[in-house]
Order: sequence, then structure tokens, then C-alpha cells
Amino acid sequence: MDTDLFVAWFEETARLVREERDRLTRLDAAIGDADHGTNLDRGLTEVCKALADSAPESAAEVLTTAGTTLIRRVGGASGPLYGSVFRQMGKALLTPVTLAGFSAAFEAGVVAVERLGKAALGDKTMVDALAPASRALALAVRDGVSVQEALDQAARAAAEGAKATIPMQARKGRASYLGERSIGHEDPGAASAVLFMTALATVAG
Amino acid sequence: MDTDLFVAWFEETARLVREERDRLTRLDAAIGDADHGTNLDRGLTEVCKALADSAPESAAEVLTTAGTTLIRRVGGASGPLYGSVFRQMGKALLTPVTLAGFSAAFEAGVVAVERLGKAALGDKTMVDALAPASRALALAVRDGVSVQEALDQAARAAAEGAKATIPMQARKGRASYLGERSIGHEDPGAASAVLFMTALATVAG
Amino acid sequence: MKKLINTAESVVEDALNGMAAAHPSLRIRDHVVYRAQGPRRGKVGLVSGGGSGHEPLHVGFVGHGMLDAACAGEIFTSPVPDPIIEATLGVDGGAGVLHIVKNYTGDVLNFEMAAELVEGVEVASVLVDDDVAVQDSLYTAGRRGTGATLFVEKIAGALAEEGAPLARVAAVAQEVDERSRSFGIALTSCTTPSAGKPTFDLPETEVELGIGIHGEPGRARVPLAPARELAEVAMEAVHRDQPLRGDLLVMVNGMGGTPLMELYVVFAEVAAFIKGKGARVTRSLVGNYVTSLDMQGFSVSVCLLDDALTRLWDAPVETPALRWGR
Amino acid sequence: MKKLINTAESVVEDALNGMAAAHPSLRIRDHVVYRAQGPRRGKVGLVSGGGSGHEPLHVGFVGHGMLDAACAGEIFTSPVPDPIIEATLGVDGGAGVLHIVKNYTGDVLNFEMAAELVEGVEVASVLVDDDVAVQDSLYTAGRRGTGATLFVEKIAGALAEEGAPLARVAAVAQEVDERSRSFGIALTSCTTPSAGKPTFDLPETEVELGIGIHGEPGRARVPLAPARELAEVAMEAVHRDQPLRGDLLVMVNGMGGTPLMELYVVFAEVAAFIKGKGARVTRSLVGNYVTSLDMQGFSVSVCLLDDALTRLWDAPVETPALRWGR
Ligand SMILES: Nc1ncnc2c1ncn2[C@@H]1O[C@H](COP(=O)(O)OP(=O)(O)O)[C@@H](O)[C@H]1O
Ligand SMILES: Nc1ncnc2c1ncn2[C@@H]1O[C@H](COP(=O)(O)OP(=O)(O)O)[C@@H](O)[C@H]1O
Ligand SMILES: [Mg+2]
Ligand SMILES: [Mg+2]
Ligand SMILES: [Mg+2]
Ligand SMILES: [Mg+2]
Repeated sequence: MDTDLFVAWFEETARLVREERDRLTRLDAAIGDADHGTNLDRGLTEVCKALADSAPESAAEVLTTAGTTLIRRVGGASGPLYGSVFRQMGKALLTPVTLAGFSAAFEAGVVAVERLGKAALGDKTMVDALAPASRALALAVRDGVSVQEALDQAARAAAEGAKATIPMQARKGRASYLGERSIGHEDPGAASAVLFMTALATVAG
Repeated sequence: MDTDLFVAWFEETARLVREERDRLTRLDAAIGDADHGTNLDRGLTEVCKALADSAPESAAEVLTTAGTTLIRRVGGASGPLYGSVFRQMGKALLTPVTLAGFSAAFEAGVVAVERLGKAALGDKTMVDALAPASRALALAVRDGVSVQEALDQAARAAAEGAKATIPMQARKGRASYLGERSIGHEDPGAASAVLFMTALATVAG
Repeated sequence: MKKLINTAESVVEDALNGMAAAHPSLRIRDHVVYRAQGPRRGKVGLVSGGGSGHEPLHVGFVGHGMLDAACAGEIFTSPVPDPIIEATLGVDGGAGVLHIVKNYTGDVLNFEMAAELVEGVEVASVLVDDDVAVQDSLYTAGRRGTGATLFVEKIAGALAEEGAPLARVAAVAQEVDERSRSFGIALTSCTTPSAGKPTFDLPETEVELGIGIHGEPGRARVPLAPARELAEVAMEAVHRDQPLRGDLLVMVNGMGGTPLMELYVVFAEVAAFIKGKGARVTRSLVGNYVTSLDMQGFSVSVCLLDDALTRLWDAPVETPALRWGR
Repeated sequence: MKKLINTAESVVEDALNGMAAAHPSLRIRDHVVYRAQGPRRGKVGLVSGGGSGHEPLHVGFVGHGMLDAACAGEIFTSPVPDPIIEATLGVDGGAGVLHIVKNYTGDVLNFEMAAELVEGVEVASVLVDDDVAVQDSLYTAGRRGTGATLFVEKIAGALAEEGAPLARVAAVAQEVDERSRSFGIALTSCTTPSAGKPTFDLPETEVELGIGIHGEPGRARVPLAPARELAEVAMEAVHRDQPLRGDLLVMVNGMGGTPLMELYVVFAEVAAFIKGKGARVTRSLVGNYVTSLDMQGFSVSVCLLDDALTRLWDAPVETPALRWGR
């Protein structure tokens, strides 16, 4: 897992988010304020620019740059939350990057967002997609599967986790204001987390 | 033509205006501000109340009360304009009321509104219905037809006059702001003038 | 139709009750809004009014430095003479009363009748007719009075507050009207409570140019365009009629349903246009001041200032909707 | 969607340019609105901000007696930390800076990050969370900050202007929040420029109860009812949470697309409700102050006053959207 792969990860995520922007915004319209797609699209465009400009020399640098850019450019709840995921990953990632090292860094990122957002599994947030993805990665490392296989499993776990947010009642973020009316809708942040994980699996292929 | 007939005139007009209120307002929406039906409905309801309360003893008194009430209760352009018609009629009407006397008083009323509104035939206003009605009355007096026949002819003349406002470009009132876009719509004030004349023919029958 | 009202019949009365409850500085009786403390001896009284539905005009402009009384008619329907007479008598401090009348047949007739019937008070009248969308010709009722009414009421009000005599107050009102031009554009129609549906239908892709403040359709319909272009259309119309020059008082006014953010977007374009013509915005207002119920859209009003008018504009004013200097 | 904008992307920037053109008293840089004259030595600086689309909140409340700076995020999107840091450094007069933060995850996180990263300036924060439509429980993100934000900014701003130290300014801000409750009702959804269509669909015959200020759907949908009943629903919710008593500051606030006339209709009902509970409206505001783009609807905010708070409310304020006493 080299530096280019990490750059490609964000480029592919940016492409996917652009493609899915309106769906993300629609999900946010249902239980939030209709800006999640726009927010992430703006943020990832900036991330790609920042990566192009700074020519990072390590995977850790890619992650830190991406995280800082998200914090500095997105705003809203998802900006600091996603930003913290990647900044924390960047801090935790050891060189050279192995699947095990990536898995550990990813888990550190997920913990960072749980702490910052005070969110736990089942609160109907991005954590519900990110935490299962992290668990899938850890299991893949334990089982010694290929990088590609591991990332595919992580993407699948994220997708299942996002789907599982549909019947949940939100306890964090704007959706929590709706009380029971938040039930029956997929969490936009969980849906965008799936895009991150799918993008990673794609570029690794 | 006795006092009761004049009271009945306003009662029947009030009934007709109530019935046709939405049509009048729709006509006013097209080239004005969508209140002519409401304005006249409010005004004639008040006229009926005033007539019931004051128990007028002459046709002239009925007309003066009606005119004053319209001025005092309607507002807008049509309040002072219609009010002046009937106040002037009240002033001009001689007792006992003959058809010839009525025709002369009616003409005085029409002149009053022309003067007050600075409106002439063809300006696309109530004058385009009232003036032909007055002319029809005068001709009927000359020809010596019955009261009923005379009032029927006046009502028909008013209706034709109102219809003739459709192709006109307005030169007075709000409709004049529309310039050429006022063409193709019947003037609401002309339409309500028809109701006055129709009501009179009805109650005389 | 979705409105925060009790009934279509009671909306004017209910809103006036709300004003009375919110503003102890006002006294409201029989659809006339007065300053609570009554007339000041020797001060010219200012009375305006017209159909309701243009709030804060006129009722929100009663107070120190502006109107002494405002008569509220039914929605879009000029008030009848009686309350205008009442208001005129009620605000007279012995120095006479100025009627500020927007140029609409109904307003003109009812104020004229009132002025004729008032006894014992000297009355002067000024007609406001600033809307360049209407040709001032034999073939129309003349220009409509729209946004500049606020300018007239503020500036004449300031002069009256200083104790100027009726003739001078009337003259400055007249002067402000002559120096002012307006043009309005609607994105949507308004809905009167009694009609219950939009006065006109406007497709999602079109706007009405040259609207008044009563939901009257405008002079023409054109495709919806960016704020920059709409601002230019309005400003070109104003500029064509009275070239922009020197110091300007500029109002970008919302029609009632337009959020402040959009009005600022328009103001930026208006200011750029003015700069391009070599004139200067030295005073400005941005907000919903002269409205047409829930209509979306804006109007822009421009007044050519001089030092005297600027001073009067800056003078203290304390009304529900316009307040500075005290 | 029909809006007076140039492009969805540029709307915040364009509106800020309009504000800069309209208000020489402001200086605007990088989406932060400052008082033009800069910080005053020894005065606590007040910084607020949040997503745009709530105008005049916060940008219209920068000026004497209120905020020193406001950070404007994208529409409904909390500003990022950088401009908050800039604003904090820019307004510091040596006495520290108070962050006034509406309680939304995004606002809280971004202001927190900014506060952590600021160096050399003492920063205190107050969270505004007045919206009784949201249960303050473990199962939500806590109450939203809505209308009471204006109360907090005005009253804390007045105390800061008097030269009070940061701890006292923060304490009064906190006190105002604790004494304030709000509830909102929407007649229509809003439309964000980028989404281009209404955030939620609301049938002609229904209203949303307990809405926030971001076009979030409310807690429940009920049939459209007369203003009296809607005002009662809102006031009951406020009263249930904090019984009405004594002197009250009451704001009937429009959501952006509601005409003033309708807000006064609502105010009359709110005032009647309060009288019925034996409390008194001693200060009030009626208008579009804390909005949600073009949404139609209203919110009502109530603050329990005492003499000290009343005095601070009455203190001079001179901002684009709130101005009295100078
Ligand atoms: N406290 C929180 N912890 C974790 N994730 C959160 C939290 N609050 C919100 N989120 C995530 O952020 C998403 C919303 O992001 P976005 O719409 O960009 O921000 P905003 O809510 O400020 O408009 C939600 O769908 C949810 O997944
Ligand atoms: N100057 C005028 N002279 C004669 N009639 C007029 C004049 N102005 C308007 N009208 C009549 O008044 C009618 C409008 O009445 P109404 O809608 O009640 O008043 P407003 O125009 O004030 O809303 C017009 O249709 C026209 O017939
Ligand atoms: Mg969102
Ligand atoms: Mg009309
Ligand atoms: Mg009318
Ligand atoms: Mg947001």
C-alpha cells in the first residue's frame, strides 16, 4: 500500500462523491439539512487540490493533508469528524504501510471520531459504517487474506452498516432532533462512509 | 318607481354581487389587484344594513344613503366612484319618481363618476357600462316605452358596454399600468355595473 | 393558501392588535395608527395610509421623525375617507397636516374626499409617483407610488420634527418624490387572503418586470435570470428615466417573501451598477419595507441626494420599522 | 427554484459583498464580518457565527452593543475553524473573547477546534440551546440554538460594551440562555440554493411543528390551523418547559418568507396567551431575525427578564439589523 494508492483513494472518493452528491444531499434532506453531498463534494475537491499541490511523500502525509483539508474546508459536522478520522490515521500510520498497520491506523481514526462526536454504534451516524469496516479489516488481518480481499470485506461491512442505520432512531447530529421520525431513513454520513470504503477497494484493485 | 323599489334594487344587487363576487375578483386579479368582488360585497352588505337601519322615506334618501355608505365603507377606487354615482343621483332625483326623472338623475350620476375619475368612454372602466346604460334609458324615455322595458334595455346596454371593454387598452385605474397587457380582459368595474343594472331590471319586474 | 392568519376578514384588525401589543409607543383606534403621545403643538402633522399588505409601510413608520398617523385600509384597498379625516384631526398640532398619498386612483380619491371634508385644519397633499415601470402619460393613471414613499415619509417627517411650516414640509416631500425613481421585479405572485390563490400564475422559469405593490402583473414577462441581470434591468430602467449622478440614497426592498440574504445579493449588483455610472451610494437601506404580501421579488428605489436631504435622512427616527439616532 | 442569486456556489460571498457595500460600519474579509473600527482596548470581544441562511443572524448583528465579529459558513454549514480563529484574534482587545455558539454538532466542533488552536487570547464559550421542541436527553444532540441566540448576543454585547470582564460577560450570556425558550412552526419548507428544491414536502393543508432553522423537518405534522391555535401550540410548549412569569422579552420571529403582517397577527395571539398566564410582555421584537432561507412560518422566543437584563436589553445597539439608542 504505497503513497500513490492513498492519493488515488481520495481521488476516487472525490469522483464517487461527485457522482453521488445529490443522493447524499437527498438523504440529508430527509433527516438533516440537505447539505451533506455539497459539503463532502466541496471538501474532497479541496483535498485533491491540496494533494496535487503538496506532493506528499508518504501515506501518512497524504492522510494528514486530507484530514487537515477536510477540517479546514468542509465545516458542518462532517468536516471536523471526517477530518479527525484521517488526521488520526495519519498520526497512527507506520511506514512501510502493511495491511495490519493500516488496520490499526484505521481503528485509531474511528476511535477519534467516536470520541469527538461522542457517538457509539447504533446512534445512526457515520460510526455505524466506519466501525464495522474497521472490524472487518481487523478480522481480515487475523485471517491473513489479501489486501484486495480485506478492503472488499471492509467496503461490504461499511455498506451493511450503513443499511443497518435505516431502522435506527438517531441519537446524535441533526437527525436526533426528529426523534422517531428519523426511523426509516439511511444516515447520510454512514452512506458517505461507504463511498470512502468502496473507493479504497476500487483503487486497490 | 317607489321607495321600496329602490331599497329592493340594492338588496338584489347585494345578492348578485355576493353570488358573482369571485368572478369579479378574478377579473380584477387579471388586470388589477384582486379585490373588486370583496370590496363591493363588503360595501353592499353595509348598504343593506344602512337602509334597514335608517328606514329611508324617499327614493332620493335611499340613493344618498347608499352612496354615502359606499364612500364610507368600500375604499379603493370603486368606493368613491360608485358612491358618487348614487349620491349624485340622490341629489338630482325629483319626487315623485318618473322614468324620465330617473333617467335624468342617472345621467347626473354618470357625469359625476366621469368627472371624479377623469374617465371617458373607451378608457376601460365602469363608465363603459354606465354611460351606455344611461343613453339607453334616455332613448327609452324618448320612445315612451314601459319602465320595465326601459330598465331591460339599460341592463342590456350595460352588458354590451362591459363586453366592449374586453378589447380595450385601459387608460384609467390600475389596469392602465399593464399597458397592452390589459387588452383581452373585461373590466371588473364595468362587470359590476352590469350587476347593478341587471338587479334594477329584475326588481322592477 | 397557507398564511398565519385567523380569518381573511379579520387579518388587518388582528395585525393591528399585534402592533398595539408590541409597540407601547403607538395608539391604534379604528384602523388608524397614531403616536401614543399625541400631536405636538406647532408641529406639522404627517398622515399617510393606503391599502394594507405593504407592511411595514405605512403603519410601521409612525413615530418620532416620521409619520404622526397611518390609516390602514383593507388588504390592497385604500382606506375610506372617515379614518383619514379622523387621523387628520387627531394629529393636528395647529400647524396643519400633510397628506402623503401614493398615486393610485383609490388612494387619491379617498384622500381628496377626506381633505375636502376636514374642517378647521389646513391640509396639504403630496402625491408619490416614483415607479418608472408605468409611463406617465395621458394614457395611464400616472406613475404608481412605491418605494419612494418611505423616502418621502422619512425626510418630510424629519423636517416636520424640526418645526418647519406646512408649506416647507410639503415642498420637501414633493422634492424627494421628484428626485426618486423605482422599479420592481417579481419572482412569484402574491396571494391575497380573501382570494386565497395567487393573483397571477408565473411559471417556474419566468419573472414579471415592472410590477407594482398590489400583485398587479407587470409590463412584461421574461425568463428568470441571475440576480446581476435582474438588478441591471431594474437599474437601467431607473437610470434611463433619471440619470444616476452624485450622492444617492438607494433602497433594495423585498416584496415580503424574499429573504434578506437575496436582497444583499441584489444590493451588491445595484451598487456595482451605480459605481459603473460614476455615481455614489452614500445612504442605503436593504430589507422588506414596502411589500406586497408574500410576494417574492425586489424593487430598487433611488433618490438623488443633496446635503440638505442627507441631513434630513440622517436625522433621528424612532418607529417600529425604521429607527436610528435615538 | 426561484431565487435572487447569481449562482448557488457564490451566494454567501455575493451576499457578503452586498453587506459590505451597504454598511460602511462593517469590514468583511474571508467570510468574517467585523466592526470596521476594529477592537476596543479592554473590551471583551464577542464572536459568533454558523451556517449562512439565517440572516440577519449573525452577520447583521455586528456592531456597537452586540457582536464584534460573525463568521459566515456556507448555507446551513458551520464555518470551519480558520475563520473562527481569525475572527477571535481580530476582535481581541486584550480582555478575552466570548464565543457564542448555537448547539449543533457542527458549530460546536468547529468552534471547539478553533478555541483550542487560538493562541494568546483567552476564550470562553457559551452554548445556546433554547429550542424546546428537542428533548434535552441522552438520546439527542441536545436542544438546538435558535431565536434566543439574538437575546444572548444583544445582552452579552451590552455588558461587554460596558467593559465587564470575560467571566461576567460569559455568565450573563449563560444566564440569558437558561432563561430563554423557543418553539418554531413551519408552513412551508425552505429550498437551499444548491439542492434547488424544497428540503421537505409539506401538503397545502399541513404544518410542521417544532422545526429548527435549517429546514430540518419538525417533530410532528398537524393540519394547518388559524394563527391563534398555532400560537397556542408554540406557547404551550414554551410554557410547559419554563412557566411564564413576571416580565418577559418576547420575540415573534419570521422564518424568512413570512410577511410582517402575519407575524403581527401571531404576536397578538402570543401576547393574549401570556396575559392569560398572568405574565407581562415588557419587551418585544416582531420580524424576520433568525431565519431559515425562504421558509414560511414563525418561531416564538421568550426570555424571563429581571431589571438587570432589561437594562442591558435597552442599552444602545447599532447594527444593520438591530438598532436603537444611537
Ligand atoms: N456526533 C456525531 N458523531 C458522529 N457522526 C456525526 C455526529 N453528528 C453528525 N454526524 C454525522 O454527520 C453527518 C451529517 O454531516 P453534514 O450534513 O455534512 O453536517 P451537518 O449535520 O452539520 O449539516 C450525519 O449523517 C452523521 O453521520
Ligand atoms: N379613474 C377611474 N374612473 C372610472 N372608473 C375607474 C377609475 N379607476 C378605476 N375605476 C374602476 O374601478 C374598478 C376597480 O375597482 P376596485 O378593484 O374596487 O378598486 P381598486 O382599483 O382600488 O382596487 C375598475 O375596474 C374600474 O372600472
Ligand atoms: Mg447536513
Ligand atoms: Mg381592485
Ligand atoms: Mg384595491
Ligand atoms: Mg449543515
